[in-house]
Amino acid sequence: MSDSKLGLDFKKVEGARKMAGDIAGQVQRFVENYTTVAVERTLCRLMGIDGVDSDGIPLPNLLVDKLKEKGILGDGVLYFLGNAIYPGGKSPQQIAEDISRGTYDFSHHQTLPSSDAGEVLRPLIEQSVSRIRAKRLTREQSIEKLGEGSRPYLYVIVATGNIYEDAVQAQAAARQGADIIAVIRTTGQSLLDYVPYGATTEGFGGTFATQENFRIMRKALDQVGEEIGRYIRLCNYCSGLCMPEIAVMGAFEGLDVMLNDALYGILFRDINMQRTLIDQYFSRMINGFAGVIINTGEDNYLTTADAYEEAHTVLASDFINEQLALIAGIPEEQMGLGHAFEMDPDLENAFLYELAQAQMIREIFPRAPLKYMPPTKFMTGNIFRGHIQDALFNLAGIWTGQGIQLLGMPTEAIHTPFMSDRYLSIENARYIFTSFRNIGQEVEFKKDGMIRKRAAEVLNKAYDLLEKVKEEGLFTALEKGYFANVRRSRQGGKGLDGVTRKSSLYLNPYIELFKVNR
Amino acid sequence: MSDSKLGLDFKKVEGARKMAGDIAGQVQRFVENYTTVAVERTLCRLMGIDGVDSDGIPLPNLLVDKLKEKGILGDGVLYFLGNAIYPGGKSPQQIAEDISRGTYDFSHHQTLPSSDAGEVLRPLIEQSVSRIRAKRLTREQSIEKLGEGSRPYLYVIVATGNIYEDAVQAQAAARQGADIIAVIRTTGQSLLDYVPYGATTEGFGGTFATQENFRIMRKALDQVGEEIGRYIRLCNYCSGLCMPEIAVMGAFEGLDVMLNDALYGILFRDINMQRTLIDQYFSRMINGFAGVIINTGEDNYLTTADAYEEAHTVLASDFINEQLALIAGIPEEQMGLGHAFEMDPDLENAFLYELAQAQMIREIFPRAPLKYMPPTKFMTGNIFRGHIQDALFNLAGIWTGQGIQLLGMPTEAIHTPFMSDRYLSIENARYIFTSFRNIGQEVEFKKDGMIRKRAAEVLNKAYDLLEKVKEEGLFTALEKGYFANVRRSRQGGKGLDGVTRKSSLYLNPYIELFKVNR
Amino acid sequence: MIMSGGLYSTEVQDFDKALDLTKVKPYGDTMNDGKVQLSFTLPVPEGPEAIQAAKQLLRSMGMDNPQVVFSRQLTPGFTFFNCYGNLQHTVNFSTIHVPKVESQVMDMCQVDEYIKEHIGRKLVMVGASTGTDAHTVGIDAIMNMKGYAGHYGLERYEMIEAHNLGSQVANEELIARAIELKADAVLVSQTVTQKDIHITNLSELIEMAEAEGIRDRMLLVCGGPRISHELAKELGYDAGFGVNTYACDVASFVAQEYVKRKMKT
Amino acid sequence: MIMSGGLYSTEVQDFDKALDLTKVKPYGDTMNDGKVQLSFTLPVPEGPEAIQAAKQLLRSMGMDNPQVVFSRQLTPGFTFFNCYGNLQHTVNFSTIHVPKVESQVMDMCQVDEYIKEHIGRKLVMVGASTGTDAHTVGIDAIMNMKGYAGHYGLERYEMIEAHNLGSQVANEELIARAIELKADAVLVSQTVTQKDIHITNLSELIEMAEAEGIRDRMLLVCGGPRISHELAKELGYDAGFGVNTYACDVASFVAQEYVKRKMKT
Ligand code: B12
Ligand code: B12
Ligand SMILES: Cc1ncc(COP(=O)(O)O)c(C=O)c1O
Ligand SMILES: Cc1ncc(COP(=O)(O)O)c(C=O)c1O
Repeated sequence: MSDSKLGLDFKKVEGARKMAGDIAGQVQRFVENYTTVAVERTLCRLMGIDGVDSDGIPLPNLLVDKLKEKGILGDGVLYFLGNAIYPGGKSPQQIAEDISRGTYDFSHHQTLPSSDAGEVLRPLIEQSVSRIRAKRLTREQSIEKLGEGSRPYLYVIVATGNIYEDAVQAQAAARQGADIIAVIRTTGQSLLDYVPYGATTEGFGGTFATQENFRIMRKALDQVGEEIGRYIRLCNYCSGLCMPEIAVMGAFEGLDVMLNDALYGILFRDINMQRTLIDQYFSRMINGFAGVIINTGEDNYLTTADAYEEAHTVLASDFINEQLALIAGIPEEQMGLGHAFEMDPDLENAFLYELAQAQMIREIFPRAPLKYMPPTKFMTGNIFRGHIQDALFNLAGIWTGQGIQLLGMPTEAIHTPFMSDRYLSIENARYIFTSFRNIGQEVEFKKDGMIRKRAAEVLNKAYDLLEKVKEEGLFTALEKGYFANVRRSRQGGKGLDGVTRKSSLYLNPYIELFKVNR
Repeated sequence: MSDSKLGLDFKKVEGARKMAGDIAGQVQRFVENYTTVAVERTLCRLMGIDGVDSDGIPLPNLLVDKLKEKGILGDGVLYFLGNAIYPGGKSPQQIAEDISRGTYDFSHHQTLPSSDAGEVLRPLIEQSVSRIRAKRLTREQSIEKLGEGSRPYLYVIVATGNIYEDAVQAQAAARQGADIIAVIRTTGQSLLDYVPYGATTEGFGGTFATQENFRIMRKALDQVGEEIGRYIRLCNYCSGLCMPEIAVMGAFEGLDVMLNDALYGILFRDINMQRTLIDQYFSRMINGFAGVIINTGEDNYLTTADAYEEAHTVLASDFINEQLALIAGIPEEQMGLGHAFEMDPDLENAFLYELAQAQMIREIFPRAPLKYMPPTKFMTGNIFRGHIQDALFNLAGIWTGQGIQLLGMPTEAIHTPFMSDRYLSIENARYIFTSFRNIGQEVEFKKDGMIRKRAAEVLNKAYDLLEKVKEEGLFTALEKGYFANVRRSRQGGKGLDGVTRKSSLYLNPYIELFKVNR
Repeated sequence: MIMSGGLYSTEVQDFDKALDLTKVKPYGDTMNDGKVQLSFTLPVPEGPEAIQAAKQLLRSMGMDNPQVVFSRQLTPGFTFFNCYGNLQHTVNFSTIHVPKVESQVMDMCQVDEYIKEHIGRKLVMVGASTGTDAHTVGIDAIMNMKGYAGHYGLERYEMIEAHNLGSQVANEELIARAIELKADAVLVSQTVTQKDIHITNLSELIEMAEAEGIRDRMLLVCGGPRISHELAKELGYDAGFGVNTYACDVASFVAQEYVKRKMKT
Repeated sequence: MIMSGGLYSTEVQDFDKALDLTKVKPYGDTMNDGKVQLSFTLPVPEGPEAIQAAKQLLRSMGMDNPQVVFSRQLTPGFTFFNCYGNLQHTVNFSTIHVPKVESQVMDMCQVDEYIKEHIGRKLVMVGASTGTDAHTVGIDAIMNMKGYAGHYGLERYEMIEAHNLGSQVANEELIARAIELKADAVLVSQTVTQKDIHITNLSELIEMAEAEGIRDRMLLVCGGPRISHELAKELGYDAGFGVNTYACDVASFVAQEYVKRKMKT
């Protein structure tokens, strides 16, 4: 791409990408030897296990906790399920229910060798793979039939806490022009080591991510999509302690976009780094296979650190997220790499710097449907000014051709969006996109001007940072607080006790299936 | 100026300017033979005549109407005043009071020849000239001492109807960052053939322009200017039936900016074209001499006609206004030629066209402090969207380096501005100006792109229009509705009966004094 | 056990979330939450007392949970607020009845057809922007040949004789011209509403028309951005039209109303 | 004669335009005009009835001259309005009294000096963002070395031993750590306020502190974008701080309050 509008040094870009590849490779060598409670619960779900016991405990948790208590999690739940199914021909769900009733227990039945356990499960595995493939196909057909919005996609959140109210809001937004609806999760869900069950109507600042909620919202969007003749994408979050588990629920229910970042949970939720890095791998395999666009969370760096000073950490992290995603089989076309418009509005020429950064990321990841986040940090209770801040963000989005424009709300500093806030934001974006439609083609950046210089500077700094991370390894870099000024210890944070080394019996055929079989 | 960012054809520009010069010359040949009631009242005021009689009729009106009734207006009021003063040594004000009491009448005293009458008045004339010169000096010294805002100046209106309330609003605006305060006139004042007297507190959609009101506001602005350490300019309107009269009041009271257009009254107030063109000349002489920046009203064309279709009429009219102003001795640095941001917000690439036009006008009138008008026509009761429309206008202003940015208000379609509307608008402009400070230098317009093409197209059309106007003459052009789609007849409209051919006795030494003596 | 986080056990929103059209409340993101955004300035200096004063005003308006989310002193002694609150008042939507122009809207051809068939001669309409009001775009939109937003104006109608007198037309003059032209309908436009000048002006026209004894001889119609049919009726007009009116709306009304009243032709 | 235009003779605005602090009204552009801007959504379909409903609500709030200047159906059955009205309610500004943090604000050096002189040992302060709240920027702004907007944080104070426990700290844990570290003051940050979760959470801490018998042994201070001193006092805290608080505000308060209470050192 020699026609960079910024005169970017693409040798440097390639160098940076190569280093990020090495960093990701190091991580992957670690990841491959481990499994986690979340990965195992995901396998339960792939086997068709769902529902809760009489105490409200999800059956996948019940099964996996049993293995963990017994210290045999490293053998993997599939091995045990294969063994359990073999004699009686019961379904995994029936086995799970037996276990929940106490009429069956895992450890007594390790009779089959691992490969035979896999053979026993083969039909079930194929069934689950087809289930996901079918959903992917449905999406593709719907898009074919209904069409879709043009890029940047207009992405808005709903966050009433009540899935039914969310559905009303989501349909309203779609009618107004939204292309993607994200159901924000309730505060704290990412720290739950289980996924709640059923339809829910009470959350704080968001709605629980549950499989039933996914289904309700998918249906509402399909309905409105038919009505308005445009496919509406559904987004949720697979970050936190249940990354792969939510990924598979999304794959089953036809979600289209998932927040999914290799580092976010570590940095912003204090989840243990080993746990997160293992979980992200399997969750991304699923997302990749399901045709889901992942959104990474680099924007979060700029909510704690300064957007001018720390811009290069965003770029460096995008490189790492890209390489880890590639390893997990996610094609570039599904990589919604994150970045954000978070410069201090009092900064002289702030927009020019934002423009430089947005254009730079655009050119460095040309095929990715970049996810561009709106101003949040400098939003205040002054909704009038806030509405202009969002307009400038929309301007940067259309100017640099972003993929997914996460619309800012004038009330960002006040409350999760009202129906009318969302309307105003969509109107804002549509107005700006129309008025500036072709600005990207019509306008050039002066040679040796501050826009080009700023881009070069950020790239250089990201390069240097990646060099350091490569030398020291990602784990050490996280320990030293290279990202977002947050330091995390290798053994600290939540969820480490859910990590186990795989034994020689360990079985997970999906890893191969998801890689090759599309 | 070969470094046009638009690749403008400056030969064409020069050609257009030349034709406008010819058009203005034709007009001027007509103008020089006439005087009007307004011009004569202005001369009364220059002679120091002020105040009203017991019926509330301003003394200048009283005197001039007497002459008109007697059919001797063509001799000019100065000739009669010279004659009246000569014998008794009374001041013009005393003469005027005598006339109002009925103890004196003009016609009986035509004893001195015209040149001697001028001689008699010489000290009074010099006094009035010094009075204006002193005000100009005061302004220059204040700016020297206090400094002033950077360009584009932030221009806001106050329009409460009550001059005292206006003063509160004006000071608030200045503290928030406004550089120019315009006191909007009450609805209909431009059709009054007199200037009301004294401080006023009741107007509709604006406040009466009176000399006392000018004084009250000037004082309020001087006060706040001292407080905040920035000279604040005061603007009012000298359009309508009292163009030169208001100009002289402004010159006496230290106004800095005056709405003053050669065609506005004709097109938008249905004032007779002969009357307006005669009045504009003397009013502009005064403004030029007083160091007042004039603002022309081309923006108005786009409130009735379509901004995309009729853009060239704005440019053509700016050329004509420029040439008429030059003839009246107004230097380019005082020419706030008008244009506006009025494109339909639903138009694809609307901003790019606006940008092309704003940049074009900037390059064609490089020394003029261009007056750039905000969106009004497409503003609605949706103040949130309106605030963004204004933000884009501000963006075009800083991008193309306009001189005077007339801030739009989010409530444009609702009411004259509240104090808080003005605050939000100033905040809007300051935010945009800061964030985009150097964009004009940093960004270039693609060769053969739509921005450059649009500018060329508008220039070509303006050229063609001027060619037609030159051929047919301005009067005919106005009759044919070439501007703003409005047709006016040469003998129609208001105020024609106030126009008289100058007699051989006619006397107005100011025309020479204001030209040379600065 | 892991489930004990208790996230489901916090207090439930304690209002009825069903829509009841007899008790409608504002809607933020949940039915009946009552959410309203307000902004205003108080003539008091900034500070906690100012914020308190703003909150008290919100309470006096019937808001629970008054929140001042932004405040800024505009100039000494004046403070601007942006606020949210939950309105407790309700409105009975099911009993609201608003008078509406009853005629059926036809397009230009249909109107012409209708007039031909039912009246058999051109209808004369005289329009103006009256008083000191200089805004012509509204009345031009209705009357001028080219019309507005793709709808032709009255001058284009085959069966309408349209006279657009322009702006700043005195009521006396309008009436004189209407009589002279034998108008079937008079169309008045009013844009400036400051200090209710439009009300004063519109009322004056009705009084004059009555004084002249022509009130029943022609339809009087008014329009403008702040005019509603309801207001027009109150002022004694036959109809009133607000924003987004097109020539066909008025033409349809006048033609049908004319027929309805069986005026002599 | 030309003066008879009568422009001066139209009706005078009929309200008292003098400022009376016992009867303060909102201000648009004239004292006591009562102008207020509002926007809200009603769960009703668009149309004249919807506009009427909005106006009725405005009247129920105490507004004269209710104006709906914009309305738009957001989705079938929900209509958004932007409105203006003239509020008739007034507020008595002269009697408003808001509890304020009484301490005198000192800068970092002065605080250190003050503690040295009046207390003679380091004050221990333990801070956290509690409950499920993951927002740390606020508490970091107060505590971290680098501080916020040019004001150093508590960690930089020579005479303060500051412990920042980060976010999502359970109330139990915070109290345990405060006891363990012999805290003189506990600093709690709360950002998420949805469904008043901050109130629930802050109240719980007070109850626990009382249950543990440590309420009188340490100062309890809270802060966050929706916290006011008034609210904090109501909830049983010693002080509360809102937006634009800096470390020196809290440090000054704690030091002076500590001395005032003559706590044993
Ligand atoms: C264009 C304009 C002007 C132009 C007018 C040019 C012209 N030839 O008309 C100029 C620049 C001259 C002007 C001047 C002034 N204006 Co002006 N102007 C506007 C503006 C920007 C647009 C109005 C418009 O054209 N709308 C488009 C038309 C198509 O819409 P409409 O009029 O509503 O008409 C539709 C319907 O209402 C209806 N309709 C209208 N009339 C009729 C009649 C009938 C019979 C029917 C059936 C239907 C109908 O049908 C139309 C089509 O759907 C508005 C702000 C805004 N954005 O609304 C201010 C505005 C109306 N102006 C305003 C003011 C105060 C003035 C001045 C008094 C300012 C001053 N002191 O100098 C002057 C003086 C005017 C005067 N004496 O009347 C205020 C009015 C405030 C108020 N509510 O009282 C406004 C709201 C701006 C503001 N915020 O200050 N203005
Ligand atoms: C940054 C941010 C985040 C970051 C937080 C990163 C971090 N490490 O803190 C991330 C992205 C992780 C985040 C996540 C979420 N956020 Co958030 N976030 C914000 C944001 C943009 C800025 C907050 C901020 O940092 N302000 C700057 C600091 C300096 O100001 P401050 O906190 O007010 O602190 C000052 C004073 O209040 C005071 N102070 C504060 N604490 C204390 C304590 C003491 C003792 C004292 C004396 C003073 C004091 O002093 C400080 C300095 O002056 C706001 C929106 C906004 N613009 O306000 C939303 C916002 C706060 N978040 C919100 C929500 C809903 C969430 C989520 C729940 C969304 C979700 N469902 O995923 C999540 C989950 C968080 C959770 N469980 O708590 C909502 C809260 C709505 C509400 N009123 O309840 C907001 C308002 C956005 C919105 N409109 O939805 N968020
Ligand atoms: C990648 C990613 N995951 C998840 C979240 C949501 O946060 P949580 O679900 O942890 O509250 C975010 C928010 O910004 C994010 O960027
Ligand atoms: C040149 C000029 N004069 C005067 C005015 C004000 O109008 P009037 O005083 O005629 O109401 C305008 C308004 O746009 C204008 O552009």
